Amino acid sequence: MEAQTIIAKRIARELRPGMLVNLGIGIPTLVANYVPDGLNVYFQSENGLIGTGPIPEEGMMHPTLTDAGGRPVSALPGACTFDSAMSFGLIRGGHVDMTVLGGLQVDAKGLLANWMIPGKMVPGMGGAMDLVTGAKRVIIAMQHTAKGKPKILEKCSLPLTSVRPVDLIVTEMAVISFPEGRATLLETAPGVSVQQVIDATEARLAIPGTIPDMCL
Amino acid sequence: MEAQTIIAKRIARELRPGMLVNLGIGIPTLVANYVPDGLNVYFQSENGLIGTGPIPEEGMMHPTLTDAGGRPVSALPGACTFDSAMSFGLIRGGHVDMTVLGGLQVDAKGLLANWMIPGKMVPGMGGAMDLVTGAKRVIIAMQHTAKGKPKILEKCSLPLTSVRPVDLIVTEMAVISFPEGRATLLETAPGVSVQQVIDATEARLAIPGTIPDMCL
Amino acid sequence: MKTISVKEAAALIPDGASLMIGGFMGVGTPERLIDEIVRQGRRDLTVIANDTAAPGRGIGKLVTAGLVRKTIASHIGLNPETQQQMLAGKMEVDLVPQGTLIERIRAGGFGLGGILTPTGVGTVVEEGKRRIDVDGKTYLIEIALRADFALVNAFLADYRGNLYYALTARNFNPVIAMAADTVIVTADNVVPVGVIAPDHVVTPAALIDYLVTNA
Amino acid sequence: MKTISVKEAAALIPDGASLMIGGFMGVGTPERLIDEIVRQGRRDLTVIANDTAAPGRGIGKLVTAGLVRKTIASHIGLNPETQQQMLAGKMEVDLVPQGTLIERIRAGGFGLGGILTPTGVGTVVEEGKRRIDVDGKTYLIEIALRADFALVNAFLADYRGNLYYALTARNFNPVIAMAADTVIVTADNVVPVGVIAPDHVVTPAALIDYLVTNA
Repeated sequence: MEAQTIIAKRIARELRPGMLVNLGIGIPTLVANYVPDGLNVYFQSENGLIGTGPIPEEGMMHPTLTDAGGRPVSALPGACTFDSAMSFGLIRGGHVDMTVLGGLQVDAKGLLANWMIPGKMVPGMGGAMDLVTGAKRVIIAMQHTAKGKPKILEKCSLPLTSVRPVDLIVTEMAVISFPEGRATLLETAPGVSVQQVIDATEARLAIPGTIPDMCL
Repeated sequence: MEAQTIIAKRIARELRPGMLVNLGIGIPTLVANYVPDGLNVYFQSENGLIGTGPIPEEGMMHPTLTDAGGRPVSALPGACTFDSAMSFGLIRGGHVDMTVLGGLQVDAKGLLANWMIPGKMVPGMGGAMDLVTGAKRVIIAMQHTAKGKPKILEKCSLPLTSVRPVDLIVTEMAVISFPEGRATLLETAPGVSVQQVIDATEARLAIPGTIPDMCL
Repeated sequence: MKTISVKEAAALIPDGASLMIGGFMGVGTPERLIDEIVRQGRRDLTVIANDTAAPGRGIGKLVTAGLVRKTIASHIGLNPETQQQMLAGKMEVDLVPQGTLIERIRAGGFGLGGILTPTGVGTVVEEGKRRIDVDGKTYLIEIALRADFALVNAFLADYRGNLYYALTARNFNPVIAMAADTVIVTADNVVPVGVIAPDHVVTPAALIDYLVTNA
Repeated sequence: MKTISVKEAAALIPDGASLMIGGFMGVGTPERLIDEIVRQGRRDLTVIANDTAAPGRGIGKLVTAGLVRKTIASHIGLNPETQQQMLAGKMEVDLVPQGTLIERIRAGGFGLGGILTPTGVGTVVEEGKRRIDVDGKTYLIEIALRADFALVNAFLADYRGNLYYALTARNFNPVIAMAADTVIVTADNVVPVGVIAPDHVVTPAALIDYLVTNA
């Protein structure tokens, strides 16, 4: 299975009925493809939509119905639209039950850096700072390493997105959470050993007695 | 002419095309009866309506269309409705071009007291504080005296509504404004002498050379 | 979102709870829910609302029944019973300018700590509050307000809980629906999903905890 | 409200003006007005908007034409030209979290001096700003933002200027329509008064200064 698929499928298992969920761009978007049958979740697009549906078929697109990247989407029955103040009221006010975002770095306490590389890439934080600060649950979907280098570090070298720690990291190798503010290995991907995760992680990981395989 | 009619008719002459106007309860409400023919003004009701129309005929009332006192009103073509946050954004944000409010006392600098008499009458300020603070132009519609005692005083004895001075007072005797922060007699009602106004006013009035009659 | 009978809905509310209640002089107030709370009886409620309506109407019924220990409102002038209970020391009343009240509730629901408003500067409203200058103008810092429950009335609710409000019955309703731990809705009409166009939904279904059935 | 041609509308905007512009990645941006501003040419504009779209689209056209001296936005990642001009020192860019940006604009339009937000606390966003504690939680004081002009796009405008927005083209439009000295609107469709139901009007006509004709 591709790394992205592993990550997206595993995160989809965190969805619960009635949740309001915000998916970032990149790998997080893929989570929508693995919603369990019959589970009603609300996907928010921060440009002003709850009830985002799949890309409409050719000829059925409308210029006023798009995702946060400006690409055409559809709306499911029961969808609703709103202005950007409401959209971020939902986000900052704790009404978004879960957000899934990409990450550049996460530190041993769960602090995230995901919005800039000084001097190189300055896209702006968009909604990321509000999402990490305000969503009830923050899940980071990312590859475990970048060009062979760990992305889960003792301390982030890049500017932080928020001082609020994330709740969960899901990579193609492992699931990591932060009970009592400490990075803790929860699950490994099928075929990945605990030692392989430790080797690919700079942050010191707490390792409980039992580490089950990811359920995909 | 009745005192209320004089006041309402004189204030109606302050209306200009396209203005957004908020009328308080009591005498101010009567201003709507004297809008010059063909003049398009927008009346806001702070419970969430622009385009308030007259009381609908029997059998045409709807429980969800009311004024700020909860009484049935109608809506004119082009009316719009909104929540209370928007309603007070219009008020506080300076989008209301003119508000007409009742007054208990106004002082020599134009400071208004109109929301409580300690120990006697504590109705709450409702929207008055926001209106006086935020509207572009504040006009006070009130009787010149109460039980023979002046209401335009050197200094208010009642709690102030705002530290922002009002722009104009219209009574059944006179029109008073506050150029350079000083109560100034602009007009007298037909048949009322300057001396009568001075006698009925505690605040020292600046008296320009010419005092025309109110145009009604 | 769960559907629930009006009896069950009222039973969710314990003595001492804080309630944000929609409505402006009773217009847009969840009247059936108010009636049931009065029927079941409660003690020491805190009511946060624009006003206390009038005796026999909306929030006025809670006041008459003596269920309210504290009211945070902008106007109580049309309910003499509220004023009597306040002057008799039976009810604490915190009077807040209407624009400040709705912004404080909005801040509570939108994850803001509060707002800076010019309203009330230099008046008795300022007492006990922090002032702050921005670009040479003075503002009061007015802090966010939340409640245990929001009691919301809508004109239309769809099966999932998407809400549409009619005319001046909108008022505080969509704002309080953001600002409470538990949101209970009564609707004048319950309609199938999709009847309310996406652009016309004012309160998204995801905010609603309980929709009271019309049975 | 006055009706005006797109040429006249663009001519209202002087060199050095600050413009709030509706749209999210170009969706809901008054494209005809942008095209005319580019055609007429302007210097040293300040643009306040969610993003700078992409080259050839919406605000991206102003960037490509070199008309923008300063941008206040939450995201410029999809317009490499904005990033190039920023890194080359040709354009000043102030990056603001999206939720903070929209609340600052709203505050400007709603007569608030600013808002207290937890977003950005402890990050580079905090630099130069006041912090304040409320009930033990730390917030940044983010101050109100206004502009000389709001350039708004609506799906429907009636003859008086009441506006209705479609789907995700709403975004920043109704908020900026409150926050500028002069509000100029382009509408996809101009319709008779009354076509937009009172509950569906999002921006009241009284806020609009100029409606661009479709001629």
